[in-house]
Amino acid sequence: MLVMAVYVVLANQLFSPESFFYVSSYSVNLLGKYLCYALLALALDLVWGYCGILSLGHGAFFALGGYAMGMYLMRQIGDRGVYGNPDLPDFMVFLNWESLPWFWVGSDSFFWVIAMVILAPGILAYVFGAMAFRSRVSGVYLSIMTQAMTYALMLAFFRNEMGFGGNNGMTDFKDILGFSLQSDTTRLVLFIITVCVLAAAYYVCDRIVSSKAGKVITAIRDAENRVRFVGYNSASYKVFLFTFSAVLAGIAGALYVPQVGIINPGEFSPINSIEIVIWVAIGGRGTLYGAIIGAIVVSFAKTRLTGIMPEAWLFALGGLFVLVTLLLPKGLVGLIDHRFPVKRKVNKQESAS
Amino acid sequence: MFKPVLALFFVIIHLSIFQPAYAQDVVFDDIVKALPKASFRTLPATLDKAATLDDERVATLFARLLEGDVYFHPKNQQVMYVTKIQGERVWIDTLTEQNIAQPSGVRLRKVRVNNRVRSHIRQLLAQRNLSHRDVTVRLQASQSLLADVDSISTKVISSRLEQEKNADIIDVLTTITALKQLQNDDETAQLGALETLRGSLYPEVRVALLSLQRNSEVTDTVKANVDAALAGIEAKRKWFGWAETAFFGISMGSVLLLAAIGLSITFGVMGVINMAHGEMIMLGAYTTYVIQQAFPNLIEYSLLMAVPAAFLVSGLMGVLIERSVIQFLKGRPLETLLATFGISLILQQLVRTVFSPLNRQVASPEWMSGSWQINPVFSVTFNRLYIIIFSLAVFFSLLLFLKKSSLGLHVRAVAQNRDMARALSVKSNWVDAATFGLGSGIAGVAGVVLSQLTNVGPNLGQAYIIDSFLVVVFGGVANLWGTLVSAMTLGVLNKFLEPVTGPVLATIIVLVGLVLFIQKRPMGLFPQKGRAE
Amino acid sequence: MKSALLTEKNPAPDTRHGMILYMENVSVSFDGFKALNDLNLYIKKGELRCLIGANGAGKTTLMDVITGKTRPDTGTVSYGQQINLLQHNEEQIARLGIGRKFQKPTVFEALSVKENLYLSLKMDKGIWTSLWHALSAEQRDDIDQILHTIGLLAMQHCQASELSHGQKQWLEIGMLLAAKPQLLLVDEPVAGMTVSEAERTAELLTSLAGEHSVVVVEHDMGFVRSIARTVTVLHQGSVLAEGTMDAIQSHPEVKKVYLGEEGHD
Amino acid sequence: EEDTIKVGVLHSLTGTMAISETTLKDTVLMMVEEQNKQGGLLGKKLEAVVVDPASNWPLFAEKARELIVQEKVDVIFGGWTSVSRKSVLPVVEELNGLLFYPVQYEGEESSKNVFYTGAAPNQQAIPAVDYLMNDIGAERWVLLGTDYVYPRTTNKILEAYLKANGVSDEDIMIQYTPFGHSDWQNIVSDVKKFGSSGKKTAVVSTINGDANVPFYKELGNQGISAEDIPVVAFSVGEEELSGFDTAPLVGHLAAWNYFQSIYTDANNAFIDKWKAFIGDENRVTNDPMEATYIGFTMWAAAVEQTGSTDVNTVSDALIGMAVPNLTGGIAVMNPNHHLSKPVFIGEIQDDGQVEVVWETPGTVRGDAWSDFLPSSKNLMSDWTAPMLCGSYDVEAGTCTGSK
Amino acid sequence: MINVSQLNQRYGGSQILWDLNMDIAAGSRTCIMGRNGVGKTTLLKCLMGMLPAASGSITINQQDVTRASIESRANIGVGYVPQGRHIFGQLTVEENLKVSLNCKRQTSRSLPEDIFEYFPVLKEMLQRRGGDLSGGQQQQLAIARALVLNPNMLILDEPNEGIQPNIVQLIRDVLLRLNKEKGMTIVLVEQKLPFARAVGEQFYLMERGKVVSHGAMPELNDDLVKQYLSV
Ligand SMILES: Nc1ncnc2c1ncn2[C@@H]1O[C@H](COP(=O)(O)OP(=O)(O)OP(=O)(O)O)[C@@H](O)[C@H]1O
Ligand SMILES: Nc1ncnc2c1ncn2[C@@H]1O[C@H](COP(=O)(O)OP(=O)(O)OP(=O)(O)O)[C@@H](O)[C@H]1O
Ligand SMILES: CC(C)C[C@H](N)C(=O)O
Ligand SMILES: [Mg+2]
Ligand SMILES: [Mg+2]
Repeated sequence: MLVMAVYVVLANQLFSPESFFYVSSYSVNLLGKYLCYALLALALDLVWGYCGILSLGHGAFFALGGYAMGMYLMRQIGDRGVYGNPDLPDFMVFLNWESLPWFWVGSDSFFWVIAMVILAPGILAYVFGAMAFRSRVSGVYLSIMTQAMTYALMLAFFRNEMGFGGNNGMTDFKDILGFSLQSDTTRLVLFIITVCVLAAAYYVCDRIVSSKAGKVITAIRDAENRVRFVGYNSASYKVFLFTFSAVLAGIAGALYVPQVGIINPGEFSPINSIEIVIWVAIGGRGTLYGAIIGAIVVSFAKTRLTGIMPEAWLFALGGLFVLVTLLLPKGLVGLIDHRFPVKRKVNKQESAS
Repeated sequence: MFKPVLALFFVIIHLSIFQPAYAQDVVFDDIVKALPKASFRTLPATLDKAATLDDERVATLFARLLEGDVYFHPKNQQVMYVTKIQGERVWIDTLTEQNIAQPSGVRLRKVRVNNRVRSHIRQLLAQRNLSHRDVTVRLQASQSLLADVDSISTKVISSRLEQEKNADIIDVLTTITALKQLQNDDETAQLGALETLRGSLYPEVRVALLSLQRNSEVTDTVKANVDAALAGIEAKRKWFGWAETAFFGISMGSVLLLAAIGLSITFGVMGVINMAHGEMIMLGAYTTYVIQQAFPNLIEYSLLMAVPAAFLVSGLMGVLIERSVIQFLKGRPLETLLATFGISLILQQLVRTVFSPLNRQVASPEWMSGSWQINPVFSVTFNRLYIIIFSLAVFFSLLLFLKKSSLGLHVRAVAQNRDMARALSVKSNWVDAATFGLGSGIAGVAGVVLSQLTNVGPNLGQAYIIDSFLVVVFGGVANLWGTLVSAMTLGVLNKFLEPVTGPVLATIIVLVGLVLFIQKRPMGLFPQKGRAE
Repeated sequence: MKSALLTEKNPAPDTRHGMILYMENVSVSFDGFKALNDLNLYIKKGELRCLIGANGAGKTTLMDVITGKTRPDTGTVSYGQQINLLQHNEEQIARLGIGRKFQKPTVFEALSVKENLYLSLKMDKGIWTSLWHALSAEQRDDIDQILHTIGLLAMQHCQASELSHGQKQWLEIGMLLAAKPQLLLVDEPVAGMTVSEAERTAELLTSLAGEHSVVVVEHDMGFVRSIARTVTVLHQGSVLAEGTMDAIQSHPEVKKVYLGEEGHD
Repeated sequence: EEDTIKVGVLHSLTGTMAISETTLKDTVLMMVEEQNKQGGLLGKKLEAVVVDPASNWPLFAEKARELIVQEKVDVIFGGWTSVSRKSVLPVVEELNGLLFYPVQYEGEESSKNVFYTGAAPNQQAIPAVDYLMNDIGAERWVLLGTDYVYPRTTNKILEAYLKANGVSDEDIMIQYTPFGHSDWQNIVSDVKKFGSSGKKTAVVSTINGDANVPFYKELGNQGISAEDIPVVAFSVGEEELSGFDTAPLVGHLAAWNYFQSIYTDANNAFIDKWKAFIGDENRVTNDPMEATYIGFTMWAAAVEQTGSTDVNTVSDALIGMAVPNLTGGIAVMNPNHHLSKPVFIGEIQDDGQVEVVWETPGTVRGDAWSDFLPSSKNLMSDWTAPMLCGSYDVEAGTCTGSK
Repeated sequence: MINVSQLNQRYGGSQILWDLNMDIAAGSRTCIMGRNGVGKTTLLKCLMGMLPAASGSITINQQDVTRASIESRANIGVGYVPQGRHIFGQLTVEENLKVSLNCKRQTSRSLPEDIFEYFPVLKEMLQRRGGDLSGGQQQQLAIARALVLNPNMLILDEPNEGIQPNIVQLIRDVLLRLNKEKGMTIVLVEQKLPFARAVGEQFYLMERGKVVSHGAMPELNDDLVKQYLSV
């Protein structure tokens, strides 16, 4: 369904600029950003909706993926930075760094970056998850620890000594793989890639949740202890899912950065992660497409409202959150299901966390 | 600090109004005449001259200058004091010290003083005040002389010492004498002085000793004695340094406690993931602001009024939220996160709309300001001290209330099994509303306290929400004692780390430590025990 | 990680001496209260053993110890001769072939009846297998067979949360059957069942014995009598008596602390 | 619709920065209203397009794009934090927009499409240190800041400057805190100890935003008065002070290019206009407002002068444009897109106003590239032909980076 | 005392109770029986107000309570011992018992002594957490907890599930005593015939959400048992 809509957008891109169907590259850019959010929401829904792991730190994985990409884009600037230093990014030059710190090594290779986009969030999630799930941290304890994690990372990345540009983060990217980021074609291609990645991720997630492992995961959500007594190592299922989800989030971040042109520690802020949860909840937890719809609807509302009613949009957005919770316990997809009762497994006992 | 000084000058003003003019008037006149033309550089010299006069009006002039109350007429150069007496603006001529009419048609120019001039005046006043009849004024005067022992002669000090009864002042004065003696090149005098100064904690003493240590001209005996004295001082300083850090930690802990304690009820006991908790704190802080606006003359009592008021405001808001939203989310704890997040956005924006996005100014009452100087290197700020006491008081009254009232039991029963509790005749609706109100009300009270420490603005709540959740969870959800211990632990840990690592790293280390700690105790410091079912 | 993600080879218990479970000198205490007190218990291979004892005697705790939910303070628990159960955690113990039905029926509420059984099937439980697994015809038959046995064939697509208490009891028994464990620990299987349903359960459990070893905890004396060969009576955390049903019923101490009037009939 | 000139306003109205930025939005609205009363520009009315980037940096970029592409605004006034500017920068450069940035910042930037009307470090930090050193006689220095680029850069510059003036390492203490730091007990106590060595000590504060209130409160409570250890701040102005209980602050210092208390006719008129516009007698004015005022006035003059709103035309006309300051004297837009402005040091009064105690004799030319940083001491910026370069390396004779 | 007429109840799509009628006299002892899943628990929950009735009416003590809240039924004097006991696991035994104190029905501040007379174990365990008790102990606690409310009617859902024989006898005796000494109405859901026969005066047999037979206990013959209680 979503993929369809996206195809339409693509086709329209090829229409004449003045035609009714024309979609400006501004909108394409915006849509690309929404789809990154959608991918992020999908990742969170996988762990929260299906496994009951309420991560309040998924923004961290997103940001890590983003930073990995940002580092690459930074290196792509080369000597076109303000100081014209061919090796060092500007912020290092003016803080008198002599040479690239070790963790920047390799950041000029695109393949290395792809690896980092996957490894950085993946390893963090694996280490964090392996520790937490094996020692059976769960429920709010886990949620708050993920929050502490992203909060700590935020503070760390704010520090200029970290070598990631401090508060200002990284901006002023010029090109990616030699293609100028300013050009509409590059943007369109990025958008198409985002669509494809999202579609692929959706497919994989769908396969996971409908596989036997998906059933185990759902069972873990509702009665983790019982799952153990049946012989499943619930911790490793959770670690797997958490890591996979983090990698998805990282990829979303990597796609996001070239499209918005900035990455900075603000992405680590706990509020951002809570927003992801909000998207999923608004859309409908425990349904993959719900998460996607939620992310797009909320982001779109934000874009429009901050433009239309700059001083009162928080009332509207806050009100939306309250109303959706009160009136649509299953989120927006509840509305859709209600209208078009599609054949779908009902997940009644969703209150378990 | 200079309150008593000031009070005295009011007395002087009144006394001097009817007094006949002195013979030296000419001189005082000259000084006053010089004021409009004086610059920051020339002013001190002029004032030095004034200080030598035996004229009561000099003291008034000095006090007024300190307050920044001295103006002059741009045309006729008349110098006058513009001040408020009992809320009324008055104009007083400097020479006659009589009230005059408000000069019309001109904007008065100010006799500007800067920090340097002010501290110069204070130094001059100190010398005058050494024989003041008020003990506190005398003590203060003598203490400010410590910073600049050269400005006073040994003779004056020793004659003062003969008359002085107060032990503290005697201590300061002997220290001053000893410091003066140290400057002698005479070995015996120096040794004698060192004897007196041993163990003294005044920073000036340490500075003097340090410079003596560097001085190559002193004899070896003196040097050895200086070393010993310094070592003793350093040891003491270190000890008090620890005490100070501990105090800082506890005080930070009590702020955390206060911020978190309401949440430990709404979230810990009731299970509502209350993202609007911070905004309840914020409402409490704004209540303080409103109270201060409503009763501008009662600033001293404003906090006492604000505590119940904030409890009511936030509490009622809590009840409202519970009745209008949360009650419909029973059994869906995760959804409360979404709804309360929405509410928190609305409340923030509401405050921005009503009170503007700017921070609001909340004054600190006099009794909350300043510090209790236990010794020259260790003092305890009053506001922190009261806050520690207050937060513990809130904590224990809450504990007692939950223990003694049936509400405590009912909340927990409802939280665990709503239907069953209702089947036992518990009015769950009422209990929910009351509990949420209670938790929110306490958050409001925390807001009153925070208004004394930090900004009162729309973002106030956001700044505390994460810490609050951390504290509650670290302590073990639904365990009030856990909240206490966890708040204190986090506070103290942070403050002991900070000097070593700097505040940024300290926070990061504490957070990482927390994440690791939870691995050892997956249910917080004080987990709920029992068969997991 | 590897062992968890990939297939794990589970050793079979060494039962050459005819015993499948050894519990020796096991003590468990909670906040100073001794739930199990120096308990010794041996279960033979293929045996059907009934465990009775007053409420709070420690029967459930005993099962907790065997299945790894509770760690004993002292004592040894071994599965066959060689496998020290105390070194394994819940999921490993389950994979070793010890299945358990809980006193309070616990099923996966969000899954359908059929899925509940599917998850319980005896097979590799690693995540890697789970991701790619599809039901074989054989497994399908197995599940149908079990659904039939537990009388939930008609409800197989219902969500487990919709079952009544008794139906959940049945489903849990079904899950136990699906896992094909060597040792079954069954905690109060007939609670909440009608007399005739209890009879069916009795039949089922007796038919399982022989090939499997079964430990049943039950308070329904009629039920116990109908299945029991050896009965062990627990009291205050240790074994009070052991023997045939008749012997137990006339045991004066047992009568006093447990049976009450029932001993007389 | 076609015959209005659109002015984009890109200031956060929600989120953490709303505290500061809302005022600037109102200032622009006031200026627009004012201009329209005088008949607008080029015979067209001005229309302000307000959007809310919500203190969210990527959103700044998105909104900037929206303003330029969708709303087709001719100029944008916006930004407060440097990171918001950095986020917007590529967008305005790509779409050839025009941005006026009205807040003091760390320098080290010069873009063809941005005009910087706030202070560069040499227009605030260096004069302040000069004052403390020469007039107050400070010998020991505490550089306190929030841990991010502006304080770090400023402190780097100051450190270099202090050392160049013979201050030794042990007489400099540097401490950074996280954003919104609220517990200053340790640090203030350390400052107190650092200051009790007998040498006159001063604190240079680049503490940002909300962290200031708890900082000054703690200073007051621990009994550090301005006479003992003066604190000079670069981010505390009248507006921030209106949210403080000023009692503990009296005598501490602030360094800016504008103070409300400065008595000139232009300033009095501006203050009156502002109070009337906002409908609140107690509202204050501050430096970034003046910077907005100057920026707006210059832009309007440039449009009027060239008869066009075309970015390139207007930009060219802006260079060399002179507009009277509110505090007297003339602000001039330099070829490096930074202003020449006077610098004032003031002492905070108990009514929340700041009394000037020192000022530079003339105006100071804003320096995009600091002379005290090794990386930028050879750089200069000049957006007039023939150089047309944001960072020109004088030694190498090449233009690096953005052109 | 309790009148149920034409009661219908459904969970989402599936109807559980069908036009159910039932009359229970004050002071009587009634036993409701039926196979697993016929709707006994559902019926009791409807009586208690924990599940809303789709249609029909419920009257208790001449008050129409069809739409009344749970607590109002408790206030009328209905004590409830649910299936599965539903002990407050994190509260101590004492706290579990005290929940209903200080409420509208029971304004006393201290526990009545007689509950410890009925169930002496509880006295020893006052400070233990409810969740830590063994099944049988919890059952006793659940009954005692309902008694603290001072009810005039006790509704019990399979109170013998998992209870040791001598306690089953104890519960039986307690129920009979309560009925005799205090005139308490007893409504019991029970699967086990001996117990049902011992406690009940009259019986209701349920099948698929309907009452299929009722009468005095002696009328419950083997045919009925075979037809409605065996598999
Ligand atoms: N986690 C725990 N903490 C404290 N006490 C416990 C805990 N678990 C069990 N107990 C106590 O240990 C004793 C034994 O409990 P257990 O559940 O094993 O009894 P049981 O024999 O299964 O009883 P029943 O027949 O009633 O189910 C009980 O008195 C119980 O209160
Ligand atoms: N939450 C629910 N949603 C849907 N159906 C339900 C739900 N709870 C129970 N049911 C169905 O309602 C029917 C009646 O259940 P109920 O619990 O009343 O049975 P019962 O007679 O008490 O059985 P038991 O003797 O096993 O306790 C059952 O068939 C069950 O499947
Ligand atoms: C000092 C601050 C108020 C503004 C500054 N431009 C910054 O970097 O954020
Ligand atoms: Mg048991
Ligand atoms: Mg039932």
